[in-house]
Amino acid sequence: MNALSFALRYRVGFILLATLLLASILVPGFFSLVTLGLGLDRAATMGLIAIGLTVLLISGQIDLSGGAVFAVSGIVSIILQPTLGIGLAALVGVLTGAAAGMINGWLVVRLGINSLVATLASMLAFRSIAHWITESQPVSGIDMMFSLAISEIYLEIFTLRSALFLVAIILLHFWLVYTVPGRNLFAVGSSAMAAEASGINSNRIFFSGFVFASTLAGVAGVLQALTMNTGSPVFGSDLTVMVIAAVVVGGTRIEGGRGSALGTLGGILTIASLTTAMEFQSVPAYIQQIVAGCILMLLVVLDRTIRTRPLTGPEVPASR
Amino acid sequence: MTSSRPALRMRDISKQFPGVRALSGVSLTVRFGTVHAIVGENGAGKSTLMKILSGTYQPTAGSIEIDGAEVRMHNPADGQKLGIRMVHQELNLVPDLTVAENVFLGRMPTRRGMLDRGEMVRNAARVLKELGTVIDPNCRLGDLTISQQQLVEIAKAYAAAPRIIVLDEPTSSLSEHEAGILFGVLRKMRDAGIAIIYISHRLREVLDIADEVTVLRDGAMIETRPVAGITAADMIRLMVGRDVSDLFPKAEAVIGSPVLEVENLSDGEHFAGVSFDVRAGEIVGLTGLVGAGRTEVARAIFGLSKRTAGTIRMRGQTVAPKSPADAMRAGIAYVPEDRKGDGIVPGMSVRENIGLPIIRSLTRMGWIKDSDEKQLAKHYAKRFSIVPPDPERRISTLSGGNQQKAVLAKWLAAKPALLILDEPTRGVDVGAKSDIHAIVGELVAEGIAVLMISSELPEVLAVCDRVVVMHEGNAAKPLMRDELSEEKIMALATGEGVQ
Amino acid sequence: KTVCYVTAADSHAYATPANKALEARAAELGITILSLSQNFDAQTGTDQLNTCIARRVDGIILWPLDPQAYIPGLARAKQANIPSILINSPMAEQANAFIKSFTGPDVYEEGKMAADSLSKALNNEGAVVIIAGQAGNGTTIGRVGGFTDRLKEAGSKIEVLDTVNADFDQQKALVASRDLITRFGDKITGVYSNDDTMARGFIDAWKEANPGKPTPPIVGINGQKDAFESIRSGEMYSTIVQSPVEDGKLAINTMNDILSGKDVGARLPIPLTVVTKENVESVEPAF
Amino acid sequence: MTIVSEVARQPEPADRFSRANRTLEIFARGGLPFIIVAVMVFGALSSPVFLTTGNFLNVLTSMSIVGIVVVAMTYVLVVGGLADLSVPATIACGAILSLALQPTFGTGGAFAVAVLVAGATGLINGLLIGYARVNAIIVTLGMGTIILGIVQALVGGVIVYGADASSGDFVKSRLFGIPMVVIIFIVVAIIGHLILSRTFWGRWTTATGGNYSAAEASAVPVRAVKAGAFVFTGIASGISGGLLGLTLQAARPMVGTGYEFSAITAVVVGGVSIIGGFGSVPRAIAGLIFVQLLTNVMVLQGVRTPVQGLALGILIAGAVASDLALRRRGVVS
Ligand SMILES: Nc1ncnc2c1ncn2[C@@H]1O[C@H](COP(=O)(O)OP(=O)(O)OP(=O)(O)O)[C@@H](O)[C@H]1O
Ligand SMILES: Nc1ncnc2c1ncn2[C@@H]1O[C@H](COP(=O)(O)OP(=O)(O)OP(=O)(O)O)[C@@H](O)[C@H]1O
Ligand SMILES: [Mg+2]
Ligand SMILES: [Mg+2]
Repeated sequence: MNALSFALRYRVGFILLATLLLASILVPGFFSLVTLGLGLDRAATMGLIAIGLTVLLISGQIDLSGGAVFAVSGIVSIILQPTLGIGLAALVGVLTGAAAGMINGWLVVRLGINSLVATLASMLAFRSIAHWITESQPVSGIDMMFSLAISEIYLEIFTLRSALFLVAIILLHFWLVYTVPGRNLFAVGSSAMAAEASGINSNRIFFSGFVFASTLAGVAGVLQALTMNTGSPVFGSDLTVMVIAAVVVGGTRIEGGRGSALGTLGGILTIASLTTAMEFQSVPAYIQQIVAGCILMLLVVLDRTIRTRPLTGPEVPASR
Repeated sequence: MTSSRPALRMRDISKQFPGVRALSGVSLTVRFGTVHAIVGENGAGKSTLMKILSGTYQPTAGSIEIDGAEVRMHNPADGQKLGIRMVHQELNLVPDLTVAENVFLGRMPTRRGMLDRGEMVRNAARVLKELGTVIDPNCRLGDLTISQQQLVEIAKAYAAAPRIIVLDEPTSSLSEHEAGILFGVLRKMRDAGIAIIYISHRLREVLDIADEVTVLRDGAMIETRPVAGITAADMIRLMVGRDVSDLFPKAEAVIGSPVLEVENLSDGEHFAGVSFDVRAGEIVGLTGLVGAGRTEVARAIFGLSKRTAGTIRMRGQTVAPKSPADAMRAGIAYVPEDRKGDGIVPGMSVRENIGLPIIRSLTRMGWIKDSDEKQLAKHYAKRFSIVPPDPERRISTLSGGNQQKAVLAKWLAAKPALLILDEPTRGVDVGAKSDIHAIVGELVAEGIAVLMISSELPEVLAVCDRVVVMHEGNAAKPLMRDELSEEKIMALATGEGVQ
Repeated sequence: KTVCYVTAADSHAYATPANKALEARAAELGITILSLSQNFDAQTGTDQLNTCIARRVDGIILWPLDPQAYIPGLARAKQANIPSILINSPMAEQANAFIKSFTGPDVYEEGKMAADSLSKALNNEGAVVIIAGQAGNGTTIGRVGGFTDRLKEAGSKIEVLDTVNADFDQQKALVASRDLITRFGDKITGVYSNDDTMARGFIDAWKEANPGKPTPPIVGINGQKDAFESIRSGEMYSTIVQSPVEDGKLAINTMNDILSGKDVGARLPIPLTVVTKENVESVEPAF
Repeated sequence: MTIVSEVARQPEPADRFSRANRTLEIFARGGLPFIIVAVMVFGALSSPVFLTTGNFLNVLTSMSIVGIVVVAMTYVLVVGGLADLSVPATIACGAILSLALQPTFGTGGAFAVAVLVAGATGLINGLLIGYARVNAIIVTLGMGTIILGIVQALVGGVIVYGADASSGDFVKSRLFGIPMVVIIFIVVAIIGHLILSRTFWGRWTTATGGNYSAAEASAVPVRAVKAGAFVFTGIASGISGGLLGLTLQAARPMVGTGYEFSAITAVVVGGVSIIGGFGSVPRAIAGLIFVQLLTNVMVLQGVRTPVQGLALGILIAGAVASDLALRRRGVVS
């Protein structure tokens, strides 16, 4: 029983281990540093967005516009290069993400629109803006060598992005567990009314959450645009759903109040190593989909059993 | 005592909600170092007044002075800065945080910018101990029972060392024992010069602890008086506007054959080997300390939670309800203790709520027969004098007592043979309480068997024919009406009684 | 030898036969294909390029979904001495430095051919609508650009009423066409659709709105079976056959040449055939 | 029992419980129709073709396929099931099977089998969500991926064509000048509306969404009710997909892409609460009409696609926000 509940609690870890094990058997040289580094680099884009989304989901909100913000920020950071130079343009790109987050936060906090609906609408709008400013054509940057430089692999394994992602996730972990604002985030997500009654400004937390999430989507978008030296209005369209899946696989509850940074890391790594492994086997994309879908389902069903286990009694009314 | 400084002065407070004027021109003065009780019927506006005081609501009109200075609060945080803390009637806690985190929610201690968890847990443990309870501060709050959560809610306000503390029905889910400890703490706080506002429907408590009492009726202030020299009957007259004689009327009914027989019921977790029976026309009380497992027994009988062993017989037939629908078919009805959570569907009208369990019998080929449903709702609204008497009103706009009557109506419409009432009068005003007791009296007279879970000993003593006392998941042999006494029940409930 | 094939998708009407042809031919040539599907996401593709480089394959065949995004990856492949070629879709000029060849249909040329065909059908005058593919997609850009440039170049009097994107989707084309027909009604004297699937959508919308009335001349691209049917029945004027099988074969043959040290042309087009009622019986449909 | 009458109190003073502001209430209930009329007036003024029968038929036809899904999605939202994201997969299932199976089962048979399979998908969703109580977003997302993957694996990515071109004739035919798909949609909508508003199942659905535990404790078979909503979306998406397949006489695995968002958008723009417990089919359809008319007006104005998306996003947010504001002020909540 105890071993079982332990296994269930750290299920992401176990699934990740299993995936890695399987990958190492199927894929020759999977554990070579290069391969790992590439896998990590691939995980980084999703991971950066996932960090923002973890925070938002814990606070009980959701953001569907991440993929669109990703595209817009990337485009901005590319088209401004001739006028502002690469560094400044990148900064403006990230700020664009932050601004998008403010819009989302404003829709949800000020206008009181449900975040699913609000970000659905803003997703449409941001995506359209991306098409509008580029006239639906991809745009390219001024210096391709910079792209090569930025995707350089350091210490045989880290790229700029993947290092950034790992540092960010560790910071997030400490922030969530060991700081008061971090705990307040859980409080707001679990019961906004109770948190409010305890003097926590939940609206401010929601607002900052949206800004944080979009800023990170912006960072991811800018980094992606720089490494590809391209901004395109169609980038990131499948990203949001994948990221939500990864975060939820990591044990973050979509209704809020529960979640962890390390879980998200696990979720992201699982999905990344899974795709890498299957890709190495030339598994057709649709089979990859089936496998990924099954793993997602397996994890949430496990999640359900672990959560119903200690709570055989009635659900506690105050939790509603 | 009246010589001390006023802690707060609320002047001509009015509050308008869409469709309801909750308060009109209420004034209230509370002094430091006193306990000020507020009483009134359900929906009189007590909670609303206190939510205005604590900054949760803003008044439509009127002014508030705290410690001599006029203030304007926009949210609870403003109130807390002024030293005002409120224990809400509905629990206001965060289920996913630990007990300690809840106690210090909004003001967790830090060291070098980081959360000082050790300090927080130590302090929480200390506060909880002072309130006479042993709850693990590291436990997830959502895993506690309602009464434990209620204590955490009190601990939270207490730990903040407020200058003004508002307790809105803090004892509604506490046992007498825990309430006693709470009163001790409150007296200590009063003597330390804190202003305490105390709201309760239990007038005995008011007489016990309060120095002054303010009566509200229909959103207006009726009177503020010193408690010395006032009686419960006086208060009721002020609240209701006229005399209510017998608070706990005992209905006379002919007791028939057993309707429900429970044998050795266990759920492997909360209770074990529970046996008792309830006969037609009989009211059997099920009492005990908080967390004794009464609610779990009721839910198990009603098919809402699992059973691992034991048999249930209804009118001689063995039944094994796996869902409330099964239980209903067997003739069981259950009025849950958590009205807001399990009792009402807030977005639906009174009519739709009343019709819900038996909706299929109100249909022809799946089609709801409107007129039948309306008639049913009208009938019960009238019979139970639900106020306002319009069954088309959304149930969430009714006061607690009236919601409770609607929940009762909903189950009576199902024409059960056995009615299980879980804390049916919790948080219900004297008038409505009396109504509910009267209704129960009528029911047993019609031959229905009633199993009533209650933590209020006076109520249990007054209305029950027999009483089953539970202690830590075990049920003692039922006490007959003529051997009932508070001492005896308490002895069994605390585990000191001999079988 | 192992060749990495980064394909657009492995479940698609055009890509699937092209992939199959490529792999079949590779087997004949004794080349191992490591096939990676981008599933129509350029970002995935750029990551996959890195995977290919990491696996130190002998060559890369890339099906680009974006004119620029892959350039850094291709540059890295060049650094690693892995020869790359493009299949099916062109990329921006900057890419030329990093690729050995581009095999596949010339989508810009297709646009031009479509313009000529439609001009012929309309006697160089009239008003047409363009039903374009996905916005931002290289094929769409080429096919629309070639068409409009050609009209301008030839000084044609044909007016383009509107260009709408229907994402190569029949249903979207149907919806978009309904709106176009409502808006312009009889003003539409000709239609250019970026592929045959979307042309089908226009035909259905037309039949809905004007039952019994003959369709205006419609020009499509791809040469699908059902387009052939439509040409036979007169619902469509012409299409341009672009064979996925040829596309796939040409790419792997070219890669084989490169691997065996031969020089290859920088631009190797696959044959394109305009199909009208005249030659519909003599040409094989593409798929 | 004399005590009852003894303690019975006079009804509370009548002025304390008033009805909320009447005009606001009318706006709150009729806000969307009002906005729709505004869009129509604008459309009529700005485009000569807007008010033609042809255009209205277009709008109706365009909204019919997604409309069938909207009706079912309303149930999902009302029952508190958040949303069904497996719609694209089930639509693909319906479209592909109803064409691919024609040689084996004939047109009608293939359609029926397609709808059944789609319904079975919905049933799996329903069992996992209703009985295992797993989060709906995740289940439908996962199921959607799996089903789509299977469908793609089955057809190998190639377009599936109808075996018999005349099998689409029924769908394309008209009754009293109204296209058949529109009629099917209207029938589904009416049935959906009546079940939700007038039958015990509808009452159960609303109650389950309104307060799950209370509904459970009121002998409502909450699990089945919740599962039922997902079975309904499965079946509805199957029908939609089948109709789509028959209309187009061709189907690809991606035919259903975007339908889930369109459906959810329509339902929430219609003011159906995403938290559950409140909503009706007419409301959702009003939302659908609003979005469709808006798009139509923009298209007739020649507004470019990207700008349309922007406008749509802003208007959805605006419509939902104003609906919320009106409702908050107009009716006691
Ligand atoms: N948020 C709200 N919106 C609308 N009406 C409200 C709201 N809160 C309270 N009311 C109404 O205001 C009146 C006063 O309610 P209040 O909760 O203050 O009563 P109370 O005296 O605390 O009753 P109880 O003893 O049942 O707790 C009631 O009629 C109630 O229905
Ligand atoms: N949701 C829950 N999760 C875990 N344990 C619970 C839960 N609800 C109750 N318990 C435990 O079950 C036991 C019985 O609780 P129950 O609610 O049946 O008691 P009770 O006698 O009805 O008390 P009261 O209703 O006054 O709180 C207690 O030990 C309690 O700790
Ligand atoms: Mg109250
Ligand atoms: Mg209880």
